[in-house]
Amino acid sequence: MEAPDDLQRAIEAALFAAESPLSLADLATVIGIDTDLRPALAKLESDYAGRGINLVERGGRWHFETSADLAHILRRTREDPRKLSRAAIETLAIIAYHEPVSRAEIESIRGVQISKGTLDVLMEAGWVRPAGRREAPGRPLTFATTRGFLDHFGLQSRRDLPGIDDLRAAGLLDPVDIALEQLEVETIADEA
Amino acid sequence: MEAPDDLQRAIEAALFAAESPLSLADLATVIGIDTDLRPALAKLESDYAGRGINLVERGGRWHFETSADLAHILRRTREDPRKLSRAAIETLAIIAYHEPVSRAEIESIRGVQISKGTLDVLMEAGWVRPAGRREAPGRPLTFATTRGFLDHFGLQSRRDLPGIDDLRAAGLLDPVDIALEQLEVETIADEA
Amino acid sequence: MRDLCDHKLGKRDSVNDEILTLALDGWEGPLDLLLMLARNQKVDLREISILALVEQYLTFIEDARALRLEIAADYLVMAAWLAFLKSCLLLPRDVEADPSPEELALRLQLRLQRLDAMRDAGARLMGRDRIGRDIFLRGAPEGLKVIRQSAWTDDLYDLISAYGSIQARTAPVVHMVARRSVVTLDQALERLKKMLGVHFEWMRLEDFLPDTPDPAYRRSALASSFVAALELARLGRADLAQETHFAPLMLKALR
Repeated sequence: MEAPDDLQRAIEAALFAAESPLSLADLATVIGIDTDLRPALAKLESDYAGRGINLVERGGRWHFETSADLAHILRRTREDPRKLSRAAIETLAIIAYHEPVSRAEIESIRGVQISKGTLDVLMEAGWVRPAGRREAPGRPLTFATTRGFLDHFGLQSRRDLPGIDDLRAAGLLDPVDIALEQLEVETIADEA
Repeated sequence: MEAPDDLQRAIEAALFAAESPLSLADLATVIGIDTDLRPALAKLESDYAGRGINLVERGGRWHFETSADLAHILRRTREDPRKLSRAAIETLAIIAYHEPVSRAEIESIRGVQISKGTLDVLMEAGWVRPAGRREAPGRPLTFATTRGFLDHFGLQSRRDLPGIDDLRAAGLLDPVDIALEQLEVETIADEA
Repeated sequence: MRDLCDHKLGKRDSVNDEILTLALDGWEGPLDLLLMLARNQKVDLREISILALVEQYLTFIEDARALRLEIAADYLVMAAWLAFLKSCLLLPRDVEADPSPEELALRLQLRLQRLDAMRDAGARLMGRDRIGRDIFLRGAPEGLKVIRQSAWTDDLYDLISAYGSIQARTAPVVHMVARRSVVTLDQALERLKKMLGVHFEWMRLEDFLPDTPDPAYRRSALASSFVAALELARLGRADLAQETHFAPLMLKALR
């Protein structure tokens, strides 16, 4: 990659500063030169071939773009570790234990209404999906868990979920008063 | 200009795609690497030194820009993009060379009051910012320049302000009172 | 100086109409005008003759007045002050004067130097290669986007304990019975009847209770056995006796 001549430098700068790709005619106008720009463009194209930025032609127009293999730099995904809200994890548990289950059924099991965002969060996480309408009055939409749900929670199938007796044996049934207190706290928090 | 390595390519692409200059920390985050990027930046800086685009550092942040000597090609109009009043230019210079500096100090150098819009214009341009209050009677607010100021005027840091060393050496950045005292000391020394 | 005034008159533009210095609106105050006059001396500001400068300023103001130009007050104040300074500089030196006229002149000179330095600095700044005028940034940067994604940290334990707590709070009755072991009245009656059938002497109520390490269960048994004893006495099947308050309650079958 030898040092560029004045024409190449001018093309380089013009394409860099341009707000959209430039045709040969555009370039000639910008630079104010009336020669064939193709050799200079070809030289620049090869100069930049192995770099993080490439000079490319699309439909007769030229522009610089970042090299395709570096696209991941332009769009960086950042993972924020988060926990589901109490409402969300309970809703997920109910769906997992009772699927397919309608929203009204979830609410009746939880004993509290679920807000609109709760199911959205679970669907966005990829753990819950709509599972058709029930052939019942009002034809309510039902929900079920997904393959992604089983993967995330390390389950082979829903049968691996511990039954209610297992939960009791494991001491996972909180004393009533504590559970009720938690419910109250949650209701207050939801209202706030 | 030998072929860049992966790190150099990544820096190149990131700075090229960025909408504003990036600090070393910004770059490390974008690229997802935790090494000293300075050698790679230095290499890139020299790679681009003779080209139509240059890699520059301004106030600790890096960006690509077109080479200054190509201004005549790229300048779309002869109009100054930000036509400043003489009052604004002088005020900007006083802030840059004296910062942090209070409004009263600016007025004492210029010999006139600052009209209402002058500081506003400079702050709106993103070149001047309030820089805290001085621990002195009346706790006057002081002003200083911004990184945007360094960017716009192509300065790496305030040390690059044209002639600042000479002005300081000549005592021209000292208040009149201090300059007078200094003169008296010298006179006494001469007489002695 | 006349032509200077004419020049300024000709250049009076409406752009600066917010400035009150009508006749002298090319200058930003007396110091600015003084600096212009000083530069006209074409010498280094350190070598400038303050006396000559004062003369020029006063002449300038006189000319402007002769032309009946409106002159802002601060120019006149400066003129008065300079006239005073001039007289001080020309008169025999008053050793008592503090500050001395020389010092006043020096101060003025220093101020002019400082303003001049900043004016130069401003011009040099503006003359630099500036972004958007001489130097350009990338016209259409792709931008660096950060896509935030939630990494859920809930595990199986969170899931099943959540289900457990729903079950716990929605089925409280079942839950309570299962947890507390009690002796019902029927159970106590049955036990007392059986034991009274094989023992015929007085016995303490406590002796009828089942053997248990659980104090809660024992209390429950005591309470239900007491009620059962009262019931048996009412039915004429048992006799009750207690020597004094809080003495052991004695129980015997009635034949």
